[in-house]
Amino acid sequence: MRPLPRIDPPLVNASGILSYPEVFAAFEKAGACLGGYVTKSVGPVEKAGNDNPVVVYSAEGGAPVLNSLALPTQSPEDWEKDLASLRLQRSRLIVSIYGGTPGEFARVAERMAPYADAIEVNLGCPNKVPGEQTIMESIGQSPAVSGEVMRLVRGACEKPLIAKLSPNSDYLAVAEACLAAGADALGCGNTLGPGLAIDLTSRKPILAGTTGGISGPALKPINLRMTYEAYARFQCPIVAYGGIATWRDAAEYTMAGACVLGIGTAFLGKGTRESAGLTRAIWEGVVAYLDGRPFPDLVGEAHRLPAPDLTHA
Amino acid sequence: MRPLPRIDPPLVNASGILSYPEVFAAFEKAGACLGGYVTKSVGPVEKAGNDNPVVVYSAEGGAPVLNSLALPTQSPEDWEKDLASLRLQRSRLIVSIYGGTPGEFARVAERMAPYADAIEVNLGCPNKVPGEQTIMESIGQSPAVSGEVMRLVRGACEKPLIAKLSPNSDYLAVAEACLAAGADALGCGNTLGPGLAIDLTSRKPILAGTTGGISGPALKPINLRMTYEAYARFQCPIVAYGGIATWRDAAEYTMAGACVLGIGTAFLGKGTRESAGLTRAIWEGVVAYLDGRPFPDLVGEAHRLPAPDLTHA
Amino acid sequence: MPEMARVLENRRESPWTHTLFFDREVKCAPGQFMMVWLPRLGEKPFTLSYPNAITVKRAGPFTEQLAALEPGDPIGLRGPLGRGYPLMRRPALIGGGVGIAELRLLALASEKPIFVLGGRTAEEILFHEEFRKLGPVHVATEDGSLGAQGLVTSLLPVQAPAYAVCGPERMMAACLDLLPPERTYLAIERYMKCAVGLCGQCTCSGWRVCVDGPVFPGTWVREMEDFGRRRRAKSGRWEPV
Amino acid sequence: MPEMARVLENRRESPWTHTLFFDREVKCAPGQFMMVWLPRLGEKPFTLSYPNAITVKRAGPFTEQLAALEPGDPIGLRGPLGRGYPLMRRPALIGGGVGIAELRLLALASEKPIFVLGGRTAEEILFHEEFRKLGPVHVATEDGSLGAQGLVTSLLPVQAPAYAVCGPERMMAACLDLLPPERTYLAIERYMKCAVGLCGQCTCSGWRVCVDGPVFPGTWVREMEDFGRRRRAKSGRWEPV
Ligand SMILES: Cc1cc2nc3c(=O)[nH]c(=O)nc-3n(C[C@H](O)[C@H](O)[C@H](O)COP(=O)(O)OP(=O)(O)OC[C@H]3O[C@@H](n4cnc5c(N)ncnc54)[C@H](O)[C@@H]3O)c2cc1C
Ligand SMILES: Cc1cc2nc3c(=O)[nH]c(=O)nc-3n(C[C@H](O)[C@H](O)[C@H](O)COP(=O)(O)OP(=O)(O)OC[C@H]3O[C@@H](n4cnc5c(N)ncnc54)[C@H](O)[C@@H]3O)c2cc1C
Ligand SMILES: Cc1cc2nc3c(=O)[nH]c(=O)nc-3n(C[C@H](O)[C@H](O)[C@H](O)COP(=O)(O)O)c2cc1C
Ligand SMILES: Cc1cc2nc3c(=O)[nH]c(=O)nc-3n(C[C@H](O)[C@H](O)[C@H](O)COP(=O)(O)O)c2cc1C
Ligand code: FES
Ligand code: FES
Repeated sequence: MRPLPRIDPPLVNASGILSYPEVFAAFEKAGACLGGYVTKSVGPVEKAGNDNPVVVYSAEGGAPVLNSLALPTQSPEDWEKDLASLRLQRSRLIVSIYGGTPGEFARVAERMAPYADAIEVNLGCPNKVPGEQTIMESIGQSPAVSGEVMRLVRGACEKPLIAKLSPNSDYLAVAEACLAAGADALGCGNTLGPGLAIDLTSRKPILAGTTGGISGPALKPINLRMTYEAYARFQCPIVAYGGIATWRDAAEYTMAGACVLGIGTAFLGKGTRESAGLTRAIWEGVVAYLDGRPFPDLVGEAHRLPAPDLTHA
Repeated sequence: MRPLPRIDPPLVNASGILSYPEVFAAFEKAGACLGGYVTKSVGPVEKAGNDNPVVVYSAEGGAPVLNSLALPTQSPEDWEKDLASLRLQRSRLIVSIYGGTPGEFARVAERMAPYADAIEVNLGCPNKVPGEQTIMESIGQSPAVSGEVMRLVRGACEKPLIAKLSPNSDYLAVAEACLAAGADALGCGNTLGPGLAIDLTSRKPILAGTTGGISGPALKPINLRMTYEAYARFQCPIVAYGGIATWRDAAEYTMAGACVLGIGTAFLGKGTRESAGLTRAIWEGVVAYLDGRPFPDLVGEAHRLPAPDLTHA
Repeated sequence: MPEMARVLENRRESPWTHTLFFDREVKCAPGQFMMVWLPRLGEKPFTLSYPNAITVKRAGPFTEQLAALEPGDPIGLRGPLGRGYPLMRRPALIGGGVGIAELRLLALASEKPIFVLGGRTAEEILFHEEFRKLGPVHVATEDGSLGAQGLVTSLLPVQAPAYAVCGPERMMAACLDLLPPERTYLAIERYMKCAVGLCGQCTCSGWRVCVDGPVFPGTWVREMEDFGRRRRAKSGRWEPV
Repeated sequence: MPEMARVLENRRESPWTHTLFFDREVKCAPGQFMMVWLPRLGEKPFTLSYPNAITVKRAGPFTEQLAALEPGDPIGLRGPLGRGYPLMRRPALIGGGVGIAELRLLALASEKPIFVLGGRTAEEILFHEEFRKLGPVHVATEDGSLGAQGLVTSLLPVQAPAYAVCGPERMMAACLDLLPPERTYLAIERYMKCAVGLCGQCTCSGWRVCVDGPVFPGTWVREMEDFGRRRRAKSGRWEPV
């Protein structure tokens, strides 16, 4: 197994959030406390994705956030140009990839590898353009196909590989197949569902893609459990995503087993400075919680601690 | 197919919420606008369920509600006594049942049928007592086992049967097997996940059962989609559950395909009078939205309407 | 979501009773309760006796663990929950056993209360000195070690514009027979699971004690056939009170 | 979540421009925008020109549909979104084309504004009469049908303590070259998807226009290499502005 690159502080953005190299550079310049940046998932051919609207959220917050971008991507050549011109000062770059077939995953990985400190393989996005035929919907459901994807990607590049799981699947079986095929870490995980929202005036689904993957606070207990179970089973490095918005969320995921924490929907509505402030608040909160211990000590702690002896009796 | 009993207004409580006959009678007396009441799931042998805590929720609301009661039940004999003494004035009684084996489902159904206007078969509860061996965790994942359960239950009782699906499964396949085996309606659906929550002080999972099924607003887009897909595929009667808290939620589920709407987590923190008020507000809102049309007109409307012609152009 | 607090002080009130102070003040109405959580050990209901304390009688494994807590120990709190007492003028506060502690915040909030307290022995008459500063205190103990010998009912009726009763259910039932129900409030205990009105576990004749109570008007309680008679055990099975 | 409103009035401002009034007032800062949704047709960004209206230039299929709406038609609104203009004293408001409409609320909120407006023809000089009541109005049209003949830049520089610029990107770039960036604010347009800062689609040199803008200080814009040059198309591919 290749170790993950050192991501310090162990915070990243989630794929599809911020998405582009120039946004990463702007975040770094604004003092964001992210030790790594993850690109939007790079696909094999240019694709525009779904028409607007692509997000549903409630202004009050807390409620599920639905998105159905359906993996828009510029061409791999255009991504190469973008990534070649990126100059991050301190942070690592993780390139997220997807494909329409296992072979396409490998070809995209091969092209992106020179620019990446690690490759994150997107094994399941519940969104698609209406009528589209794609294995992305079902790939994460099948340990065999996921394993095949990972085997080909492993053969095509030398960089550490993160297998990003879908919560909508028998993810432990998928994870096992991926780790056996050469994945170095697990991503726990992608969006949930998808879910539906219907508009009361037009009486039709709101999202142009009909349904949308669920992210944000509503997703947290699901991906937290995924992290917890994956750590218990595999003790491998885990990059966690899902509703991380406060240092408390970050601490929970860390104790469940994550060694890198991804922030996505929590940036909703926040400008660059406010977003950078959010990342700092999260990390400062975790550091205070660590109370002098090194961060890796906390990883998986919920599995190790005995029932607390509260009584001194 | 047997028609569902006339549930008018088409609102019920969700199983495991309110749970007991004397609570139903108190709700009816307080003027709750529920045309039917659903019992806690009745199991084959007395079981205490998980120790406290059995619920996690955030005081702010909106966030996922986790529960891990793990199907406590008094014995079928005790349930018989309870149900025999129940006198509802206007509302129907739906008895929810579960078992440890398909045969046990049938035996419980047979005993409960005399007291029930319909039987709801609980095909998947993600919660269990730590260490417990139960098919309830996995039954809803298997179309074959679910179909077998439904076949035996069908053989054991004449009452209309509602197959209550788990969102954590290939629910359309399960639904298909259940309808083929004699189910008359679908319940869409049970709780999601389960999810995890970790306490930052003891650094361990909060729930005594470790994980808990997710209900409330976080569940709504998932079960709404299940309702929408099930209606599109089967056009059968659907009882919907999941985050219904306002008339808007009820209207969305109805347009997705539900003909009966179940209310659960929305009662959180509400006394009997306030709960009764909530049911009235939901129904009055739906009636206003109907604007004179009969309720069945609205059922499945999101599938029938053409794209609105907004422009008169 | 339980929030963790720390124990500030464990004050022994009697051989069986401890007041646990914690480092958080709860904005509550007198008679409201908290779900108190000890990780891995359980979560159970206790009425606030101070804005930052509960008074616990050792009754089984969980309360034994509570009684053994020391300053600095973590304690999970969820609440305040339920409905408390209405504000009353010159009420008679009738308490039995640890139920006396559950009346403390009401005593402090009431105008000119009088007290009618009962217990097995003098040690069970909690907050006796404190209550004497607030109004007249009538006491009955079974062993005669304080006040009159006998049950608290032997001190009834007392004249008062309103009554609040808290204690063992059979004691409360006996009191209710002697009091005007339309001016009496009683705090009912039932086994609790969710404590927020979902599960139905805490039903008393269909009222969910966690959200409709724990404090109920006497007129409602009079109509509760289950009161003083039966309650649901953890599985839902009926058991006698 | 888009909220549905109804169209109250569709007011034709020019052969290409319509102001759509709806039955909901939005509490907004001048320069903030709404995502406007027509079910099944799309959802696109428009700046509020009134608290309850947007002014739309027909530019393609979506704006054609908007321009054809009639009173009573439903229209989905999400917002207000983004950051608007700071409050300015005696600003020069420099607008081109439909960008003039996007300055209307700022004009009303500003102390003693002056106006510098440009367009192809007189018909493109929106709100001309209304603005004249608020302060001096300088106009340039390409065909000379109103004011001076030429581009809006031909009217610059004008002396003012602060400047707000809204119009086609190349016009804004040309203006910025002639204005003091530290006292100038510009409203940038980019293709928008989420409009809440998540997807990165609307980046202009790394700033997300939907949350960091659409209004930016001139000093920032000066540093934006992409401004006036390139933007990301729906797939993320770069295209020239
Ligand atoms: C609203 C309410 C307020 C209360 N306030 C106080 C208080 O201020 N001080 C105090 O000492 N006690 C109070 N109690 C009672 C207290 O909750 C029980 O004494 C305690 O739970 C006993 O737990 P145990 O494990 O020590 O004993 P166990 O051996 O488990 O049981 C002893 C008794 O407590 C009851 N009990 C056990 N678990 C629960 C539960 N989850 N919910 C309700 N009852 C339970 C049992 O029915 C039994 O009668 C209150 C109960 C309720 C319902
Ligand atoms: C913050 C902001 C505020 C705006 N305010 C106004 C306004 O007040 N009045 C007005 O008339 N126009 C405004 N626009 C521009 C308006 O959104 C586009 O003209 C409109 O989306 C064109 O859509 P179409 O389908 O009619 O044309 P198309 O044929 O699709 O495109 C015409 C032009 O509009 C742009 N465009 C298309 N879709 C989008 C999108 N989703 N997001 C951004 N740009 C898009 C295209 O890049 C193209 O240049 C604003 C744009 C932004 C970003
Ligand atoms: C708008 C949006 C776009 C996303 N795009 C991608 C993507 O391209 N590739 C991917 O692997 N995950 C994508 N995701 C999933 C996120 O990376 C992340 O796994 C998920 O949102 C959970 O994290 P959060 O709750 O912090 O947002 C997207 C999520 C959102 C909300
Ligand atoms: C506390 C609690 C107990 C439940 N018990 C049961 C049960 O016994 N049987 C069952 O089929 N569903 C049970 N459920 C699931 C509900 O019936 C319902 O399907 C789910 O909560 C979604 O609806 P809601 O979001 O309105 O709560 C329970 C849910 C909760 C929150
Ligand atoms: S304890 Fe669950 S309803 Fe009262
Ligand atoms: S449109 Fe998505 S970040 Fe601005």
